[in-house]
Amino acid sequence: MTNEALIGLIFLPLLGACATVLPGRFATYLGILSGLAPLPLLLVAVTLSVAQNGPGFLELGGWAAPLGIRLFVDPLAVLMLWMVAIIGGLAAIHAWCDFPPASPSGQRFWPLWLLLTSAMNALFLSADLFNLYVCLELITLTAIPLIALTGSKTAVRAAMRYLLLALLASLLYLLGVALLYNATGTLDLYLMRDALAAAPPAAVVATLALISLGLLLKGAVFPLHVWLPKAHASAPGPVSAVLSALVVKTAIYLLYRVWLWSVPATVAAEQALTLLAILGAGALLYGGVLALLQQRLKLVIAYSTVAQLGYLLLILPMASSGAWPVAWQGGTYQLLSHGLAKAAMFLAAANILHALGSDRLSDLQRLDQRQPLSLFALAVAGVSIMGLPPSGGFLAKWLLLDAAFRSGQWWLLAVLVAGSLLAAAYVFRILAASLRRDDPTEADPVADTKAIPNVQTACAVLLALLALAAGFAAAPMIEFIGPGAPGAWSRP
Amino acid sequence: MSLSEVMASLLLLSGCLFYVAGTVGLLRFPDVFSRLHALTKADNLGLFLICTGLALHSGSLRIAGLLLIVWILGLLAATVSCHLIARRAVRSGQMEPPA
Amino acid sequence: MIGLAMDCVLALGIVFLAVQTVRSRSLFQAMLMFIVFGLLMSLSWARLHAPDLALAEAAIGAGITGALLLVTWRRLQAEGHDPVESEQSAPSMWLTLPTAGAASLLVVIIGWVALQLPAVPGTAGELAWQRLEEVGVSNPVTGVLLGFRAYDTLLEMAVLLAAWLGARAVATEFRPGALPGPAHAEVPLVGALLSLVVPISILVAVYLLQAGGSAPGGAFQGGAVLAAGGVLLCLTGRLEAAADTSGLERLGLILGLSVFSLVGLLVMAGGGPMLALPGAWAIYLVETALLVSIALTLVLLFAAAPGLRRAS
Amino acid sequence: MNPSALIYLLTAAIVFGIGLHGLLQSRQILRQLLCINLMGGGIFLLLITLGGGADGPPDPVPQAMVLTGIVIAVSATAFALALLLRWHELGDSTELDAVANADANTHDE
Amino acid sequence: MSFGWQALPLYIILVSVVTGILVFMLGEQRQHTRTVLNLAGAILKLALILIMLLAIQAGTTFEFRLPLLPGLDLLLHADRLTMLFATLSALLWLVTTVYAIGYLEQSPNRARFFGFFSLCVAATMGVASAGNLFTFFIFYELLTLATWPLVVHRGTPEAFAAGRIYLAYTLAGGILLLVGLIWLHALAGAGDFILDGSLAPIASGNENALRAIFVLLMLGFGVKAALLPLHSWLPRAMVAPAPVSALLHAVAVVKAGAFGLVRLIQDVFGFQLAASLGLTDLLAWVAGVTIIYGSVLALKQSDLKRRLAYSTVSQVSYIALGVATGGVLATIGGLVHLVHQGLTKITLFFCAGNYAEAYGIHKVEDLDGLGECMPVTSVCFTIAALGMIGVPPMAGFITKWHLGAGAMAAGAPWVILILVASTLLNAAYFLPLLQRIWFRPLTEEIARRDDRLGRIRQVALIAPTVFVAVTALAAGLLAGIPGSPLFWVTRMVGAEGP
Repeated sequence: MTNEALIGLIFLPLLGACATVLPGRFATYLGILSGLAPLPLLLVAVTLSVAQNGPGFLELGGWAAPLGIRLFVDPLAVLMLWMVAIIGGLAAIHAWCDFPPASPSGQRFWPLWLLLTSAMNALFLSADLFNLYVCLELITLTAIPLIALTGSKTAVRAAMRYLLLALLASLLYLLGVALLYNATGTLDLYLMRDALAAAPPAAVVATLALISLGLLLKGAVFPLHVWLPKAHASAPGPVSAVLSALVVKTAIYLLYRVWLWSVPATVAAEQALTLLAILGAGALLYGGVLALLQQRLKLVIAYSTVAQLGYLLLILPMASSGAWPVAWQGGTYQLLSHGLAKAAMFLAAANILHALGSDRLSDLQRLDQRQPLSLFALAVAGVSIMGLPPSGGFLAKWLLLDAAFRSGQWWLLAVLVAGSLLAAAYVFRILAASLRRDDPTEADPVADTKAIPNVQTACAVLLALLALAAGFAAAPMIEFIGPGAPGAWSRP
Repeated sequence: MSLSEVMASLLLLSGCLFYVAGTVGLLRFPDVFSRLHALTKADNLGLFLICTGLALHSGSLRIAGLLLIVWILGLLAATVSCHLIARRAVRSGQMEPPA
Repeated sequence: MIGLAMDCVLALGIVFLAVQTVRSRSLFQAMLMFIVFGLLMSLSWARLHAPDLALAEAAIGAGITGALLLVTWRRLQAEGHDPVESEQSAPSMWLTLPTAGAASLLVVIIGWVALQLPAVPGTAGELAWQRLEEVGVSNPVTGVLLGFRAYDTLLEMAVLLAAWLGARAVATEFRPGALPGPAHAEVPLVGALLSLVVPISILVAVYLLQAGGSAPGGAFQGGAVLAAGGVLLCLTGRLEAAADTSGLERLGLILGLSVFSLVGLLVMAGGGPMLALPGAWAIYLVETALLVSIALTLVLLFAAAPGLRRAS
Repeated sequence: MNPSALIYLLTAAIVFGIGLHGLLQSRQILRQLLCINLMGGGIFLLLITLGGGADGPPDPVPQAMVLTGIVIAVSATAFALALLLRWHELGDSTELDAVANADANTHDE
Repeated sequence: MSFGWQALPLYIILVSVVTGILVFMLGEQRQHTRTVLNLAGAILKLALILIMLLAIQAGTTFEFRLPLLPGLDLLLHADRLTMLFATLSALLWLVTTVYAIGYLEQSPNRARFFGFFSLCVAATMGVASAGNLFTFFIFYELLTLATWPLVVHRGTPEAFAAGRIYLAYTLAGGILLLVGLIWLHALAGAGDFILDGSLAPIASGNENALRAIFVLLMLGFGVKAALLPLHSWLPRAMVAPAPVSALLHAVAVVKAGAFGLVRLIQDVFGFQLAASLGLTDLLAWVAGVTIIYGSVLALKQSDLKRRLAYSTVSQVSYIALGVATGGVLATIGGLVHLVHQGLTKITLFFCAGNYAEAYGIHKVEDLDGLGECMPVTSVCFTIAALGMIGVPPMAGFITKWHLGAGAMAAGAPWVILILVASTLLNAAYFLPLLQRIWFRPLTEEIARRDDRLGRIRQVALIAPTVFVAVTALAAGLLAGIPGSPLFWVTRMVGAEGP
């Protein structure tokens, strides 16, 4: 049953995309619904199975690795899949209003959206380095048209820049994969550890550096983040949400897989992981400062993504310390709560942009009367981004700080603290801008505000509430996530 | 070295010679038409010679047939493309030789 | 010895063309250099005993990519974007030196790593040779593409579909004159050539498809050859841009991906493993569907129009 | 190692490097695309050379990878060219630094 | 996790949360429903607290536990200290709500105001009933979040400037608190760490770490409690409307900080451990300096509300001083001041608000002769001012007497000096005000102004003022009878005392 569910997660959206390409309204609706609606149900089955039987493999075509391609499902993958289902699902509902399936814009939007969903699911499940390359390219080639869909100058330019850098990133990754295949004779992520342990460490490190460089570029990790802010800020709302909450995470996810699962401890030495963490620290600080300097809401949120991705790399140097389980839980919880909160923020920002016709911070005043629910979503999600209680972001930050303390990595502690102060600064800057009322005599500001479909508001609010709820329901999820990568089950 | 091999080598060499001549013409001649003139004639012949040489070298009828098809297709493509290039040149007023 | 000399010449040619692609002042020239680069790559595949790749590179890497580049160039010109900008201003030294430095460093790293990392025995490729007959074909590349790593191929079809969807999504509204138009239609020679070449391209495509099981060839090479025929028809005005994608075209675009997936799912529904194609017939079925989709997608990408129709 | 293999290995690395250099220093999008394709070519050559192509029929797995890679490359190129056309209709330059300037100006739009 | 009767502290918090959410959802226009809702929420909460008080007397224990992270629970419980703070806050919230309804009549954005007002009190209740530092921190930060919109309520640039300062201080303080907390967590391991003596076993060998943790936590609480270098947000925040000032100074924010300091000494470290590490002296000194410094600065303020604000800086530190001095009497003095300062200071702010609303008076100079035209408010102001100075038998005297006696008992005679100096300074900045109110003639300009309070607003503003003034008076006059704050505190210290 689990196997069928795993296949369904990848192939339902894929076939749904095919259906939406076909002519006729019916095929479009059928494709969208059958491609997205069953995903949570399938995930329940997968989650139960992983919780009961632990992580597992599925050999495609019945060919065992290293000959064939395997799917691998473990708690981390399940977490990511849930994020695709929930965030992607709510963003899709939000998109339904702006891109009605029967309209020409919908005809362009939905096949790409479904393919993107399928590609992300495929990526989170794949255990094969080259297959992951194909998944990465599929994500690139579906996400970028979605950015450029509006056809605005900024969007097309941002998309072009993103495309060129993403292709470069893929090539660097592919180069690394080519060298790794030569050294190990396999492309399977979970089979190469022993072969790598036997190979000359320096060469292995150089190869991994190539792969990591590609992934860091795709994941917009400082200082390779240049493409992200404008691409994410100029995309349509639901696309921004999915880009920031999920697409950049795919690269981080792969970094985790490569460094924590497939590389022997001799190679994944403290220095390499610390280097990655230093980049994360740079991202946290630089992204935070730049977010503080932006004049447009969506750019603030986009730079906040640059910053928040930093947290995910900060946990790496603790991999060999006793604090690792805590760090891992913090990292994965950050993955989840940032995804929820950031998606909520982008959807809310899209609503605000739509309602006000502008997302300049100076135009946001009296937002509490003009778009109260969107502001609510923005604020609640902002609380999670800042890492203030009660929110998923707070629990994640608590775990990260706790881990930094236990492992004695004091500099991490300082970075975490500085990062969250910066986050507080830029979030409160948004909130202050939206509570301002420069001219008390001004006529009713609500009058020139466009109405937003209730569904769109509800999507943003719901995601924000989920980010909030993540601050209460952590215990079962963290138990499910378990002790993290280099545990006993990472190489079954 | 058998006679057929010698023959084949000679054919190949002369084919190459024609190709070189065609290429030199392409590079050295002053205008479109004379360049085309050099290229198509010399290269078509060169291709024929090389194909024949290879056919002799292989000693197999099947391969010889394939090479024949190659030559015919090459000939066709060269003819049409040469014609089109020349036509385009005429239309765009490059008929007059340079002073 | 002659082989080695030829390798040297090829290698030098490849490097020279690569340099020219980067360095030549005219962008148009750079494009031509790149197309020739593709052809030389194709030769080097042949030298490296990879005829499947030689075919694919010639048909797709040099052929279709070249056609796409040239037609884009032409469209840019037709839009009135003066190709003057193709003159590349000499980049400043401050940009050139570091990038050159970084690139050379990478070259050294690649070379060094490739030499350092020993090739290990017992690779996936060796296993593939051993278990080839279980797939039901004798060409190992086809065996890997449609047997052992069929999933890659399937997702690759999704990538191709995504490229078309993406190109449509970013395209502006349809203009009838988007294709080069029937400028050469009245030339009698062209008609004669077409009546010969297009049937041949179909023939070759079908041959490549069926040969793929045991000899170099397969759906991708065949599809590209078929696409080349389509490109010719577009170029000569036999096909013209349509304002809408017809239902048949839509079906053709998704045919490969959906037939592949559905066959895989059916196998799974029958109790087998996902994507285990049951025998050579299934492989040919899937490959035929792939061929149709590949050819159609590539032609539509070339046409940069929602759809195509026979010229009136 | 077989001398031909060495030659192709070297070629692969150099082509990749040339592509990277061109990509980083060029301002023309079309040329950057060509460079990306050059880099791809370099990687493909590397894969096959390392797969033993110089000594006989190479490892079929890298061959399949390269074939897949070629198709992906043409897909990406085709999409990039479509985007380029769109770009052209909007702006008046294919140079990325023109974008940087324009973005600096339109930053706050 | 049980949601039964045991979880009453949770419900007391939820009452305010739900009130707040409902108020938000009502929107701006439905004023009467909102008023009813606000009052109903406040009364219900007070009733629940009284019920809980009785139940605790009868021996019931209340506890609500929700696991948030492995080994870390959200723990709400009710001990005597909780009840002291919760009763005070709930009572004052009710009064302040009535006052705010009157005060904000006709002004914009009232839905937002009352919504956050309720959330603020919910957070305060959480702080009061937090069963461990982790829970304490959650509500402490929530308090920051809920207060900020109130500080910037007016939406003016000055309001936002004040809001920025407020956030800078409180969020930085929150981070220090968090770091200290995590350090403590790493050191002491999982578990509820408000447990007297739980740190004693690990103290040996970790003295310096514990000292550092104490300082971090002290700074974290000190920001809200306005301890010396961290106090300057408080006077700036005076731009907010008067009910917010009352909330900040008497009901929620400053009190939460002081309450945290009390918890820190009494429960987290325990007085013995803190004293043996030399930490109580540190806190006592900081508190002493703050008392003098706040008073001196209050003297220099010409703006009435700023003078009151500096007075708060000074007065709140009595609480810390008392707890840090140790011994039964001083502790009683500190804790009882939690109540006394709250009652007295809220009276003063209500009065200041009345002056401002009625005649637009903000400056000290403009108070001349106001006793004539606003006699009730002026009497209340006088009562509270005398209470602050500590004139016997006012509430302030009770505090100071206990502090002084406790200091002598604990062998810290320098505290007496502080008390004397502070009393003199208090007199120096309050008596001139009284003198102006009662013994100066009304200025021409003020006399020409109309009383801008309508009849209804008069009731809504004056009644709460009178109520708190009478309560403050009673707390001092009737300190000896059962049921008075002193009675409660004495029993509490006697039962749990150091």
